[in-house]
Amino acid sequence: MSGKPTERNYTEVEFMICLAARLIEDQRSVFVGYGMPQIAAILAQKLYAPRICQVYEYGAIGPEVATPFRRNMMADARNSYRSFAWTTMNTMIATASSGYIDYGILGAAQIDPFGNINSTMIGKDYTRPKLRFTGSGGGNEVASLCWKTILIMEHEKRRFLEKIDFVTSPGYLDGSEQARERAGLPRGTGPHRVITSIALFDFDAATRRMRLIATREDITPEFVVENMEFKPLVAPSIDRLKPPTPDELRILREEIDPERVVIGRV
Amino acid sequence: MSGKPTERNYTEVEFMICLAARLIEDQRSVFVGYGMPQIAAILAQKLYAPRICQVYEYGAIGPEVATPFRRNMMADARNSYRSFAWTTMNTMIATASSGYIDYGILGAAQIDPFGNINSTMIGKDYTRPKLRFTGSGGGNEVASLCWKTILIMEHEKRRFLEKIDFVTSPGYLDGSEQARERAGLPRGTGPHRVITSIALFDFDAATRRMRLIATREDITPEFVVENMEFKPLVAPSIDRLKPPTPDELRILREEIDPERVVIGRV
Amino acid sequence: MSGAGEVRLSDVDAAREWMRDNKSRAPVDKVMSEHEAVARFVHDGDYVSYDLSSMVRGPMSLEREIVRQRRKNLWLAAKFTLLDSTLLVAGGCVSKIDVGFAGLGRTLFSAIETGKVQVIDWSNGTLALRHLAGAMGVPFLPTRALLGTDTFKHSGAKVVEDPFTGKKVCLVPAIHPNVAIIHVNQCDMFGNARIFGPSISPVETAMASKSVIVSTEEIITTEEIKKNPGRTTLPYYLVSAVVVAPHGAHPGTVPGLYTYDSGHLDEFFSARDDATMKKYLDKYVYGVKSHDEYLALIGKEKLQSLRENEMIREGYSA
Amino acid sequence: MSGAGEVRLSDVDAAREWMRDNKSRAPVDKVMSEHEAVARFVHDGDYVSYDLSSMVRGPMSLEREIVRQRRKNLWLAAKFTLLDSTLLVAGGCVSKIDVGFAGLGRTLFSAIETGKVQVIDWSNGTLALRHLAGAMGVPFLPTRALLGTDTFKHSGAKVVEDPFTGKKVCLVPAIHPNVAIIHVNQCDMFGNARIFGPSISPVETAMASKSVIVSTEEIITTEEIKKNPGRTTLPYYLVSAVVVAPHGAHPGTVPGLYTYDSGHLDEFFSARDDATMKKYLDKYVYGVKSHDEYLALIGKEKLQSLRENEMIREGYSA
Repeated sequence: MSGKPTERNYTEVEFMICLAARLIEDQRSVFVGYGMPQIAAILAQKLYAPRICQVYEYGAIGPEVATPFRRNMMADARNSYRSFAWTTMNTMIATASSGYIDYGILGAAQIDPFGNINSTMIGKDYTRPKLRFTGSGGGNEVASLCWKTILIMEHEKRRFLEKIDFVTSPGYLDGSEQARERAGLPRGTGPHRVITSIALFDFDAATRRMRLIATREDITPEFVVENMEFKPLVAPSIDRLKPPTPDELRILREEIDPERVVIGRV
Repeated sequence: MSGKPTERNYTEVEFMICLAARLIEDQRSVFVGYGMPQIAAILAQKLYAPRICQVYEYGAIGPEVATPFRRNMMADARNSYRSFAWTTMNTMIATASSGYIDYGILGAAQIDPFGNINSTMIGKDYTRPKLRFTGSGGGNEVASLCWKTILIMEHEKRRFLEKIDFVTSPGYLDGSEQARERAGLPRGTGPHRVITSIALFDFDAATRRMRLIATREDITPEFVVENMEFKPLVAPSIDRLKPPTPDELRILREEIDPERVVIGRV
Repeated sequence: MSGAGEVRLSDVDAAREWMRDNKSRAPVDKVMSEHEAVARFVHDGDYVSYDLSSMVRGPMSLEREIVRQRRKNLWLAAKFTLLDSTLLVAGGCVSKIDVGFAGLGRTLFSAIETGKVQVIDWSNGTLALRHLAGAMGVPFLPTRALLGTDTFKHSGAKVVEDPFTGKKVCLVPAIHPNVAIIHVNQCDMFGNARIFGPSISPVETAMASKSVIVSTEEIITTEEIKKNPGRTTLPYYLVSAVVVAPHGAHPGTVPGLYTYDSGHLDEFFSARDDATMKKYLDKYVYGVKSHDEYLALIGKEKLQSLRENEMIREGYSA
Repeated sequence: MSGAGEVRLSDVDAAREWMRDNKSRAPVDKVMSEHEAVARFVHDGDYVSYDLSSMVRGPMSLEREIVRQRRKNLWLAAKFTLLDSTLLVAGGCVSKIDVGFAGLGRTLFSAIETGKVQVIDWSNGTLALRHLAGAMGVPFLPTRALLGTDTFKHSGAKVVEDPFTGKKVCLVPAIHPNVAIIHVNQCDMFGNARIFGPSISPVETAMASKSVIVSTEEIITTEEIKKNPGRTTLPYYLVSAVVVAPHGAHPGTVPGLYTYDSGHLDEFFSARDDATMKKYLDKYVYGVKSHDEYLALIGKEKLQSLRENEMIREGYSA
């Protein structure tokens, strides 16, 4: 094993989606963010967790999302298909706020060692950003109110920063003990896992810092850490993450995203 | 005219209901309280104000209430018949709070010179009331949040008190200028008319005290005032209130309350 | 400025943890008898909330079961109530009532006048709002009602200055009832429930409550629920138990389905002293073992006529 | 502790008075053209709110009309948005955006990066909550989100201590938009409107807003409304104008009725520079005089195929 990625029969996006799908526990509620998280939730429900209850900020509770999925689309009839209930945004935020949502899944542009994420802007001047993104969307509520947040990030060095340009949605804030609780955020919540295109992280219970716990099977821990500006903790034993299975790839490519607009092509 | 009531072909309850029905402006929204106000609103809509929008705390917006009316009943299918919308209590209170409800109509057990009303208890010890009533119900919200409140009271001396035992729902509080606004109640709201079994009152703009403006045509102003423990202001000219018309009585007795459970018998 | 009333204060974080650990997101069969549901989910000392009233779509079969199982020291949220609080007080189940609308009946008012039952006055609207606060997972919500009145003074609300405009505003604390009992038109085995018609605060009450017993006029399939998600009032994970209870609101009405039992209501209302009320309870509550036996006592013919006499149907179906 | 963001503060009492005096409870015919509705109810400098997004049941025909009438200096509530803000920014109509989700499109992000458009960051949830506060007639509502983040620092929210438990909680101020534009499935001439399917906050937005323009796929009778009041989303007195706009959400979808126009969306998204965007606007907005002309430009055949290609119908009818 060279440490560098080898030839693959899957894309990095496919890898992230499959990894996320495997982490979703069945018979739990999952607040699904825009983009990749939507595809991960669909895949999970089709393959591993048929009885998860997906919830969306636009008011759908428990849909069995119909496919194919169209990029940038949320809230259409396919997204809302066979729901248990159709409600509204304030109801969904209330549902998360009052403790009913087990998981949240979000993407982001930047992350810091304590799992704080940026999806707002790059640059130092808020009024003249170098690069502007969408902003929080429902992400701030998801990261604040769901019990466990799963984050999905492309593994690029510039995305893993000691200090991010803008904290859009909260991780463990400054990492001090009970920093979230002291800020007023609900007790016992916070980032749970970070999924990247080559690795998986959790958060150390004592320090609340990101900790490498597994790598894609063709990647070494050293390679992972080299490709991050901040240095994460590294677990004593590192698991190896299996590549997407033929089943996962078939469903992704044939049912969910046949035009490969999101998942890309190898 | 003797000053004392003469023989009548209608009951005092019928009189109060008819008077209330005539005061309801068409094409306005009316938050209807429990009991007599319900019947007044039905009569008004059948006879004078076909396009009022009745609203009820239990969530009905704009029903054309089906008759007959059953005493003590609110929220059944007749009450909700042919509504524009069916919602919930928090929605209705929000609707009043955000300024959409023109009138509220309420009954009460006691009233003071500033239109504060008691529907909670008689006695000096809150924990051991001499007589306990239902409490606010939706009355506090109606009297706080609707633009103009119309109150319906049986005309008995003991009900018109300088100081009532319990302020359930707000009138002009201590009567001082902007007392309601200073307490935090919405600007420009307050009691509008008090209907009794023999008279009609408004509230003096300068002092916010109840002011006699009309009496039942067989009743003198002196008789009205004698039968109140506190002494209301008296308008320079007192109108005479017509008895229930044959049309009003026919609808009340034949359509709305054929068993005369609420309106009683002469 | 604070009202003096005792508040069943609840911590929003503790309530969240309860919802996480005790109200599962697993879609499992929750159908059980009213006996089992009340035995499992209603305990002495509980704070209890119901939706609508004994006269209209009230959870009467569950209220009778609570009396039958002789629960004690309940604290009621009487946010829109008619006979409910009277029945539960007559059954000796109640020690405190947060009033909205206390309800009707001499039994109830006597119990308050003699101090047997303690009341804390609020209003229908502020009690509904306290449930909404619980449902939103926030410690309080603001309102422009209650202000300036004795109702405020005896409530557990507070007056503060709005930090944005400096105006006074009233804050009411969140409530998280131990148990809510809600009667619905239709429900599937998981607890996805449909209510047809207007209502008080079924969603807020179910979301805020630590346990929720739904009694339903009929069970429908989850397939039906999924074909018309816009008609679902309560999603399944809010619900702890599903009890099949046709005519469960008797002697009240379920709008569009059956009218109220006028004679029975008069019988209840005429019980103005303890002895008469005891007779009523002996006959209709203690004298039967279950809602099925109660319905047999009322009689098929009567129940059928109540269905036939509900003249309005429009709007009360999916 | 206060966020630094500029807030379109509104006084709840002034808003109440506006609702009393300008949104009549008289049930009158409010049907008018989109030209008249926008001319009468959308003014330069207005705070504008819409429901759902350009991709799904968005008020696209009204947004195009706003661009066509060249409104300036609008302040948008982008609480769940996709192309909406981009389109209005491209049309030169916008000076400020309360973000939620800013939307998609290089045009928009460039305008923010160059300072042509000022943003104030919130979140989708807190913007929806600000509309709920407006709808409830209260000056603020509490939330446990935003806390601890830069999103809070740049918002106009405040952090206070909950007076009941001492915990920190975030307060967001009420918003009363000058005008809301909402696309619905069905509406009567008075403005009683039905939405089928999930949504963001149509009721809160309509209640909080000083004027409300509803565009509707079809007009139905008030008789139909009254037969099924449980299906009414907006009661008539919330609505200022009713505009008949079949395919009004094009190029987006109205779930259950027609699917999105994939090719048209790609055309819009591919307009990544001012010149291409100008071409798009010239063709689809300035180049037509009305929504009818726009539909003619899109073509009957295309519109028909969008209807046929919406495969899911269940749940999207009364």
